[in-house]
Formats: sequence, structure tokens, C-alpha cells
Amino acid sequence: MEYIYTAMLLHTTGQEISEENVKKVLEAAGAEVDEARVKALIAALEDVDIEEAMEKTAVAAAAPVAAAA
Amino acid sequence: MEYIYTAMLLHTTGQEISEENVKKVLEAAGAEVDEARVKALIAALEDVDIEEAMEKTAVAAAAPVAAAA
Amino acid sequence: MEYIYTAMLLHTTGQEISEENVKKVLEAAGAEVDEARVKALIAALEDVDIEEAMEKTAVAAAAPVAAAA
Amino acid sequence: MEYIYTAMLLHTTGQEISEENVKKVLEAAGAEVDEARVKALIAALEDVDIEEAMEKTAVAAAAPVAAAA
Amino acid sequence: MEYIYTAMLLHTTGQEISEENVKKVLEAAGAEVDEARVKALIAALEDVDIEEAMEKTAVAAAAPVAAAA
Amino acid sequence: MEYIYTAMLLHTTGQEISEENVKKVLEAAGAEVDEARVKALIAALEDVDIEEAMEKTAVAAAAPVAAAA
Amino acid sequence: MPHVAEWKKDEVANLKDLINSYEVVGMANLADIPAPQLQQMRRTLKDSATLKMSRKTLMSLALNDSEKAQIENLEDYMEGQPALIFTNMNPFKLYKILESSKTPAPAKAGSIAPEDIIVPKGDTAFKPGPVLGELQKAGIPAKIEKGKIVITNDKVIVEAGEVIPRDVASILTRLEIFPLEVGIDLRAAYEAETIYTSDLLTVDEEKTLADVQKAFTQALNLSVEAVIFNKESTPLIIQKAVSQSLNLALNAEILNEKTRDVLLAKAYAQMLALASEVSAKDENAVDDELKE
Repeated sequence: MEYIYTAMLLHTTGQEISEENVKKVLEAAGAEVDEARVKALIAALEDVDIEEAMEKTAVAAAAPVAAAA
Repeated sequence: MEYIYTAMLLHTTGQEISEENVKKVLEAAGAEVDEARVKALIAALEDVDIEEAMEKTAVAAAAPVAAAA
Repeated sequence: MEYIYTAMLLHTTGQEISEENVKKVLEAAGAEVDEARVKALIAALEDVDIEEAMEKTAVAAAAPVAAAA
Repeated sequence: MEYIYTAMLLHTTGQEISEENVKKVLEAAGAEVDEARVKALIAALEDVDIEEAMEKTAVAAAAPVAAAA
Repeated sequence: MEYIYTAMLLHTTGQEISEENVKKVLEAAGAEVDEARVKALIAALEDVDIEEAMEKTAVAAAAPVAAAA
Repeated sequence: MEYIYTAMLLHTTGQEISEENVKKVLEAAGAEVDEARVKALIAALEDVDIEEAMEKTAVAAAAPVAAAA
Repeated sequence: MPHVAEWKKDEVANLKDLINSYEVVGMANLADIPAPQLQQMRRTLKDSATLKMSRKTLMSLALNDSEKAQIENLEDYMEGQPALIFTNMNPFKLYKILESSKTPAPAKAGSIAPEDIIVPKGDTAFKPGPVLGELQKAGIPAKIEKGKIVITNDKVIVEAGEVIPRDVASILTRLEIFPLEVGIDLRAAYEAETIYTSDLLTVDEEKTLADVQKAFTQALNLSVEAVIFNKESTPLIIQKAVSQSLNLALNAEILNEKTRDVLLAKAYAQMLALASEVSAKDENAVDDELKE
């Protein structure tokens, strides 16, 4: 989840979720940085309204799974 | 929430949630660092089992899956 | 199940669920293509709102969750 | 979800979830392929027993199906 | 939670949540006062509508994930 | 609610919820102290297990979460 | 006061002593308390309060003669069979103790119903007989069923504040409904120049409990919302962070160790849902594996 936490962190501080920033934060946090995952993160978040996605219950996503309960 | 994301990030990368590390990450994320809040965060985390708190959430998401087994 | 996944894949990428497209994807996925089934699938999907059908899982699934609470 | 669907499709047809195969299927489905996300997908699925992950949801999945019948 | 109760108390009596007032109340309540936490409290409350925040269910935030249980 | 907040504050700092302490805190918080209400508070709290009430609240808080699914 | 008997002077002096040596002086009504119960209550109070019965005139004299300001106003609360209570307890606590030591008592003809007296629907212990007529005459809906007298509906037989009639009182007692409470009825208490009347002394514990819970909830809410870290809020803030992060990861379909199973499961569930719709249209559109 470190990539996600990094994205959340940058989003909260109002910084751009760019390759450079993500790497900088991950490195500061002592993580080994996987370029591909950084790129994938950024690509995945490109069209996403982070604010909305954070608050939107992942029910749609989680529910089928949850349904198994 | 930037302080908590930072803590989560450090926890995930296995780094110590120390004043120094928290500040380093926050700065890398372009946040203005409030020393007092960093101290408060660290003090509060001393009494909190992060893993357990996270598990409670994560498990909530993951558990149902297992339940189906 | 590969036929259904193919339909979902095409639906997600916004492509038409045509005989040609379905076959192309199935072949790319290394599946043996059963012409009759492709035809049947396409015919059956004509009256189905794919988006809604997929969503239904979520909803149907969400109910037991609540119940389980 | 196109990356996930592609992985499931390849899994169902018994093909390896390799970079090459994923790209081939995505392209056949008319998707723009993001190399980084393909790599991330493969990396994420490396240690995962897809069958097991699916099995785990079997109940969840069965319920809506039955309900929809 | 003594810092929070102090803030709520001052808020209710219509006093300013200042360093001085917070300390005065905490001392009257027999608490050991940690300067850093007082500062952190005030910093954290600066942009917060206390009235609103008190009534806003905190736990709802955890809900989406927990909901999957 | 200032009387209750005061009681909770004293409870948290481990001080006795006595007439004297309640008054001291209320005065420090700039409240006008109504002797009768102080006395009534103390009498009422004698039979209330604050610790238990808090625990129950925590559970109650958790319930709606699940219900929100 | 030459015409006043010596014992009366002693009694007033004694009362005055008590008034001066306790912080709290209560005026109570002991009417209707049977002797054994009164004795029981005296024992209950033994360590915390002193109960003193006396003549009204003597109590008035003692109160008026005391140097405690305003205490003479307690006179206004002499009712029934008045008695003074002396204690150093918080008057609210005194009231609470006295209230909780009250016991149910049978209805008395001519007394006032403290609240609605209800005769509940259901079986009675009565065999069919003239009692049926008495019940009906008292306005209680009763009939005979399976060899017993049965009350058919809940019935408010005396409303709060109304006088209990003689026939109703006797019926209630036979039905073992005890609508009255007996005990030391504290009408008012004096402390530090203030008189607290019984309505003020009523402590609502349920509300206090609710308020405690409300305060705790508000404190939790505020600390999570303002991200103030403490022992209670930090786990919730962590959960909020994890929850938001998971939401983001799941909604943005970012695969990692926490999301992949859920996303795979979601795809599988969606596939099955769609398959069921498809097979409802044409069985042959899906493979055998899905036909169950």
C-alpha cells in the first residue's frame, strides 16, 4: 500500500502526483522504488477524482467479496 | 491527514515512526511541518498498535473473502 | 467463462461486442473459438444491459453484507 | 478493470499471465496498453493463486447468480 | 482525550482556545501539561468548525471498509 | 454540556469528580458556576460507570458502521 | 416562655443543635409509612443522616430561631407527618437515597394516584364468582375464560393526580397491584442559604449517562475530524486513512497486496452475474461450467 499512501499524502499536501514526487516521498520513507509501479500508479490515477474515490465506498468493489460473509 | 498518511507509509515500509523520519517524509511531500503535531503523532502512536488498527480495517475488507471458504 | 470475460473486456474498452471482436480477443487469449457459442453470446447480450447486470452483483452482494451486520 | 479482466481471461484459457499475453489480449480488445500497468498487474499477481482467490468468492458469486436466475 | 475535553469545554463556555486558557484548564483538572500537545491541539483546531466536527460521526469515515465485514 | 465535559476531563486525568474539583475546572474555563448543578452532577455520576459508558459508546459507534453496509 | 413545658424547650434546643451542626437540613413527610418500614429506613440512613420527628410548632420554633439565613423557609414544606433530616451529604444524593429506598404499597382509598394506574390485560388468579361483578363495576373489562376471570384489555383505572376511590383501592389490592410508594418523602432540603425543592432534587441518571456517552462521542468525532492524535482517536484516524486509501486503490483499480484479491473477486462476481443474465436468454451462450 505504500504507493497508495504516497499518493494520498501528496494529494493531501496539494502536490502533484508526478513520477518525481512519488519517488521522492517513497525514498524519504525508505522504500525501494519500483519504477513500473510508480508509473502504473500515476497511470491508474490519471483519470480518477481522488477526492471522490477516497470517499466512495468501495462497496461496489468490496461488496461481492463481502457478500461471501 | 498528512501526518497519519506519513505514519502509515513509514509503517508499511518498515521504517521507524520517529520524529526525524516523519519530518523527512512530510518535507519530501512538500508539507509544512508542525513540530508539535509530529510530536503529538508519535506520542499517540506509542499507545496504539498500528498493525491491529489497520487490521481492523483491512480485515474488514478482506475477511469476508475468507469467510466464504 | 472466457466468453463472458471477453464480453466484459470489450464492454470496458468501449468496443462493440461483435463476432469479429469476440473472436479476435479469444484468439489472442489462446482460446479455441466455438462459433456457435460466440453467436449465441452476442444474441443473448443484445437484450442485456451489461453495465446494469454487472452492477447487480454489487447490489445483490451488498444486501447480505448488511444482513450480516 | 480491463487489466483484471484480461488476467482472468488468460487464467481461464490456461495461458500464462505474461507481459506479452496481456498486451496481446488488450490490443485485440482495442485497449490502449499502458506498459507500466501491465507490469504492475503481472507483479501483483505473481504470488497469487487466482483459482483460490476466485474460489473464495464462489459463494458470493453464486448468490447473486441464483438470485438473478 | 483531556486535551479534547478541554477544547470542548472552552468552546462551550465561549472562551478562546488559546494556549493560556488550555493550560489553565488542564492544570485545574490536575493534568500534567505537555506544551507540545497544547500547541498541536490549537494548530489542529485552527481551521476546524468545532461545532460541526463534534457532531460529524467520525466512525462513518471508517465505514466503507468496515462495511465490507 | 460544560458540566459533563468537566466531569469527563477529571475522569480522564484521574482526578476525583468532587465539588471542589468540578468548580475549579469550570472556573478555569471561565464558566459561571451553579452550585446546584455541580451537586446534581456529582450525585448523578455516582451511579454512572463512566468507563463502561465509554466502552458501550465505542461498541455502539462500531455498530452503525456495519449497518451502513 | 414560662408557660412552655421544660421538655419542649429541651426539644427545641436539641433541634437547634442539630440544625447548626449539619450542613444540610431536609424537610420530609413520613405520612403513611408503616412502622417496620420506617425502622428499616432509619437503619439504612444510620451512618449518613439523622431523622428527627417532632411537633410542627417545635420544628418551626427551632427553624426560626436558627442563625442560618433563609432556613426558616423550610417551614413552608411541612406536610403530612413532617420530620427533619440532618446530613452532610450532598442534598441531591440524599434525595436519591431516599427515593431509591421507597417501596411499593397498596392503594389507599382517598389517596392521590402518583401516576396512571393501569390494570394490565391478562389472566387473574380469580375463579369465576362475584368478583367478576366487582371488577366490572370498578370499570375493569373482565370476562370468564377457561374457568378463570380474565382481563380483556389494559385499562387505566385511575389517572395520575386523581383520587383513588374506595372500591377501586380494594380491587387493586386483590389484584396485587401496588400503585403507591411509601418512604421518606423529602420535600425540600436546605444548604448554604439555598432551598432545593424536590423537583430540583430529582436527578436524571439516564440523561446523565446519555450525556456522558454524547460527550465521549463528540470528543471522538472532534479528534478524528481535526486529526488530533490521542489514544482513542488515533486508531480511528488510522482506520480512516486505511479506509480512504483502500477506497482509492479499489476505485482506481490499483493492484497491490491488499487490493488484488478483492479486485479479482469483483471481476469474477461480475462475470458470474453477467453470465447468469446471458444464460437466462440462451443457455448455449455460456459454457457448461456456468450452467449450474
